[in-house]
Amino acid sequence: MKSGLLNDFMRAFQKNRQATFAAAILLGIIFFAIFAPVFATHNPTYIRLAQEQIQLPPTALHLLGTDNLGRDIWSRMLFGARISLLVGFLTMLITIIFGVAYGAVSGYYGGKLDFMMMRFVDISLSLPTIFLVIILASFFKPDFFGIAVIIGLTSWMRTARLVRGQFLSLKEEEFVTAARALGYSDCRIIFVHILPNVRALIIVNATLLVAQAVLLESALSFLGFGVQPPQFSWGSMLSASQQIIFLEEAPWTAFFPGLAIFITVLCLNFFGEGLRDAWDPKLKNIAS
Amino acid sequence: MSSLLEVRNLKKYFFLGKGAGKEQNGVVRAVDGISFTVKKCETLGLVGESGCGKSSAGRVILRLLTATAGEILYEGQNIEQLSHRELLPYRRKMQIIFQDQSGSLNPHLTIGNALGEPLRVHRLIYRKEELKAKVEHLLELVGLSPDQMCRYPHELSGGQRQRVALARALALNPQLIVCDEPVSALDVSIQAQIINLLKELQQKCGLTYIFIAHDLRVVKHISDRIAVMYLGKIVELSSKESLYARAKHPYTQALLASIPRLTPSVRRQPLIFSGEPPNPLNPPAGCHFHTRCPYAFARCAWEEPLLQAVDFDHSAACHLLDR
Amino acid sequence: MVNTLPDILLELKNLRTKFKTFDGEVRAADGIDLTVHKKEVLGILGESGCGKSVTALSIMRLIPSPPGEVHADKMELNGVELQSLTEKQMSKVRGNEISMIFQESFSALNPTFTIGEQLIDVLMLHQRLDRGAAFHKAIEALSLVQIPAAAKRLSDYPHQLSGGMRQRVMLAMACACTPSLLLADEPTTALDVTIQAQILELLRWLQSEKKIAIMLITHDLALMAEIAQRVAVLYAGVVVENASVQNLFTKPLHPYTQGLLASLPLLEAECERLKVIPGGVPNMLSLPDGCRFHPRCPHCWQICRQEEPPLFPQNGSEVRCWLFAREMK
Amino acid sequence: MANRFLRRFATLLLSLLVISLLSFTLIELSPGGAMARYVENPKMSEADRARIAERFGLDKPAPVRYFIWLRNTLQGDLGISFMTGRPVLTEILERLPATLKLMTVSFFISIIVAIPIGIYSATHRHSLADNLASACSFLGLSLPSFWFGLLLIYLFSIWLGWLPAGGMITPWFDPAAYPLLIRPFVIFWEHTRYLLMPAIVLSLSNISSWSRYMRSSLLDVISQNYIRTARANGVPERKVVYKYALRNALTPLVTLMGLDLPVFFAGAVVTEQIFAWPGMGRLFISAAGNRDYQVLMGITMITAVLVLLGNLLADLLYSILNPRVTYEG
Repeated sequence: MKSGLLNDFMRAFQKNRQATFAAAILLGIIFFAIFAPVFATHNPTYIRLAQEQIQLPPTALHLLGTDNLGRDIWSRMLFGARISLLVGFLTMLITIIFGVAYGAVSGYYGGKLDFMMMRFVDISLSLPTIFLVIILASFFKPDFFGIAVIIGLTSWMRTARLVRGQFLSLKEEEFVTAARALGYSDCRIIFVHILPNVRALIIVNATLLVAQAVLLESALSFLGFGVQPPQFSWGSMLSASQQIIFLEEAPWTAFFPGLAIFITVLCLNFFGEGLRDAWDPKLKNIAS
Repeated sequence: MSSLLEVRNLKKYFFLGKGAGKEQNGVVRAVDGISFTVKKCETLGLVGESGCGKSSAGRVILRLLTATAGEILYEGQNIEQLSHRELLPYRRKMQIIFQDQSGSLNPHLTIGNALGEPLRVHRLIYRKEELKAKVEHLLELVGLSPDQMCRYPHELSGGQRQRVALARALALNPQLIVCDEPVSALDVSIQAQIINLLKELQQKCGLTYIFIAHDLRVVKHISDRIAVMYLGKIVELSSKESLYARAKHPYTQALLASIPRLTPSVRRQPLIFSGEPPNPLNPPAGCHFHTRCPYAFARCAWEEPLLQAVDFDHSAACHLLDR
Repeated sequence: MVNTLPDILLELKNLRTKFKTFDGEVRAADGIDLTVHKKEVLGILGESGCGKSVTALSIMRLIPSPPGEVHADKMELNGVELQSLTEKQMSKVRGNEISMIFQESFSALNPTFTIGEQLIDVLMLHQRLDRGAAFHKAIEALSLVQIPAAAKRLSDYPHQLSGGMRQRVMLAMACACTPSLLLADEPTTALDVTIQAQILELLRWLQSEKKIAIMLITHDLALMAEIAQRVAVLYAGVVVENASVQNLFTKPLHPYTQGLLASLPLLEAECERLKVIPGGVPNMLSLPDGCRFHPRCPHCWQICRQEEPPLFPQNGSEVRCWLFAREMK
Repeated sequence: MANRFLRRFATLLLSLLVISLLSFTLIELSPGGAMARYVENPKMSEADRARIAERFGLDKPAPVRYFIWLRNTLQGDLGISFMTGRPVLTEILERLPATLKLMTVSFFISIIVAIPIGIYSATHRHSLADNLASACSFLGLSLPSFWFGLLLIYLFSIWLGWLPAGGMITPWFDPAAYPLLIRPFVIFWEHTRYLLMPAIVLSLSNISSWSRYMRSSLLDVISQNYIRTARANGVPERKVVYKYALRNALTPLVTLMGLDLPVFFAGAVVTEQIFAWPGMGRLFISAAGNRDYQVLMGITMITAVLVLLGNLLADLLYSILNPRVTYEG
């Protein structure tokens, strides 16, 4: 990013107050996740099964109350944030790396190769991601890293398609033809000439991917196929509330982790939207 | 003057649709067996209406598109068959500039980088200062000031961008430049600047141009010889003077008659054809032009006319010439 | 002056059209005065960004707002002030009394409706015809613009037609109700020369036979010579010269007009170098002080840098240049 | 056209084959493979496992088993469930209607809500309602559906006690107990009160994304040149939006709906789990919990068939809406 473009971008981004606000909240959440041990009031995995310890409503001692096993919800939320965010970020990385590479090759070379590669994407896209993820998760019983890999490997298709579309149209641009006339190698054209023009789109897509990954991971953990104890994420904290009885007796056990997911995803979406508007209003329809 | 480039029976077909059974979806014969030579330091104009294949021809010659058939001889060497690696030295000798000056420069590269890159990639210059000096020299050559170096393409005007594109083409010291409608997207007052610049550079650097355009005024001004294309074929090939004074092919005559004149008092009676250019997917048999030609006779509908010499350095493809 | 003639069709006084953009306010039209007489062809000549299309869209009241804003001291069509009409009244004027055709014939027709549907819609709207009558009128309209086998073409979609045909269809839609004024925005620019000649012929015919006044907007000088009776030359949002076509081509007054004419390669004569107007079209965000043309002008003197010239009358023409103020004194 | 759909159908079959191969391989590659359910069971001896493997034909090499599975599937036999010992197809067909009921209702709710919101937002850009709609759609896209479901259950079932927390119908519900006159209403309400919350939860993300898409798509179309032409020809604004623009704006939405189908199914899985809706998704979850691979394979295949048929339908609709579809696909 060169200074001229960066300035334009920052100017546009700062005009968007929602996005700036969202970015600030996100930074706050990340800060709390990193320094979880500092802010935690209890051991997040310590179980107290005495009747007067479980399902306590929020008090000064237990800021957000305790869950059905007597664990402190506030402390669990802090540590759960680490897993939730980490999975989101890792998934995004995997998706972007794989999706961009796949899309770039398919779009740049075109022809029969592109046809075959895109058929495969179409086929993969016609299966609900959650099916594959659940099948894999139920057989492999992965840790959080495994979850990230599984989600990443089942959600790169849209990114690939997006990047491919951009490559397909950009390679027809005359600056690419000029680059070929100047005898540049394919590798150079892809990375130096085309990729920077897709960069904005990829970054926006990456932000939205983190949001989607956080949502998917929490849904998976909620259903019991995500991270397994003793590891836990925001999603798995809600898991017990599937039983109506727990929801009835202690709604706060479900309320706070869900709220955390909601706010994080919301901020990520606003942030991504802000990036998109700041970079190029023309991208509006295609980056999701 | 010796010939620099010779094109023999060059063809470029586009197959529509994808997957199996391509042919049934149709073939566009964008370039359908054209032959010509370009001499050193001359300008060959390539004119025709949109879709006549002039742009494709330009790109096939530079091997930016793969030819369906034919030979491209550059200084006697057939470059059609060369591999990617073998082609590299020829890439330096032949360059292209485009119509759309905003699309022909990478929006993410500064002018300095865009001009320096070819030199670095071809390992012509390694040292930083030397590179900078060379880029400055290139900018001056096309009439831009060296402080434009750190600018991005979107910060320049259309005319300036076209100058940069030209400078980039010149970076590798080419002999041949294909100019694909280089001025048609520019404002009238800027067009003249670029045309003058092209002429100046031709003399200064000993360049050879293939000048693709649809504007017959501009082509007349800049070219030495002109090839007129219609639906993938050359219908007339001639020196400029001869073509504008004594056009032989009815299509050329029509083109010339269609140019609006600059004299309002003379209301010309233009030679207007009722028809439109035929669908390139399904061109008429025989002479492609016979459906619009006012002089067409029976033979035109079934026999394709061949390019034949009518004068010194003037040939045309029309059956009328036999009558 | 010309304004006093009785057959004034459109009178435009001090048109100012502004656009609010991210980088500031762009005054695309900055005080444009125009008069169109009945049955004449007025050419509007100018380079990209000089405000010629904006002027036409402002008259049609088709400038999107925001970001656009249109003000004029006077914008009268047949004595009716267009700015005072409600949106509903205005949509009756459009297509009926003024209509407009555009350069991009491909994107200017709706791709999901047949041209018949689009044409019949316009006819039913303005002429209160029933479907059957509108259908026959549509065929008539298409034959009017010399489309062969008009009845068959009605069921075609725009993408099935060639560029020239689409431009004819647009003309048919615009002229179906025989408006008194047709705004033609670069109608032939995207077309091939041979087709261009056909469309020009058609426009000429519409003007002479159907008595439709045409305001032809173009950057192509030669086109003006072909068809226009009077020409207004626009530069950076203002009219710099207003002249009959004869005067414009034989004795151009404004240095800009002179420069434009000189920079065209001639078919009739040979020359090694073309004459050139130095520099480029000014950025509309930061216009030069004084005369807008002065940085490129070979005759620039002190006052040109400081004060913007008004339009000076000169031999039946009008010209916005201080050179002619001297001659007046 | 017919040719095009024949081709599409062939691709559909090919896709199904690839999907089956893919999911089979996935399960095969995972630890324990098809026998995963029994591998971790300490009470079982090696001999027990071997016997089970033999009974289900799991002792044969994987490729052979795939072909056996394929042959059986083509004959309509999806195998036997490990959990219940009943044929997988029977299990699925028992559950499928519930899922389809939920999804259909939710689909129509989404369309009925999303499209008008999108149209209103686009035609009243930056109005209060538009901003509100856009904010709501953002919230909707970010809301975890399971959490939203739990909130609804807490609010309407536990706190207010208005709606049942889960299930599809009261087991002892007997319409015959009500007078004939009000019976249809009673039946309708009985179904509605169970359906309401799950359908709303499932519709949420669709409404959010479709209304936003509709808005931007319509805005996109309205800025096109052909809309300007329609206005220039005097077509009134209402007609411009509802006749000329809407059809073009709906076309990409149809494609989006087709593409969203897998997401829709995924949403159904979660929703069914929250509201104890006795559908295919719930079966899938319990099968996954028990690693009942025959059922998992079966449901995956059935879903794939439904999704692909849905895409085919979207494609058909698309080509009806858009006359420019040619043979590319």
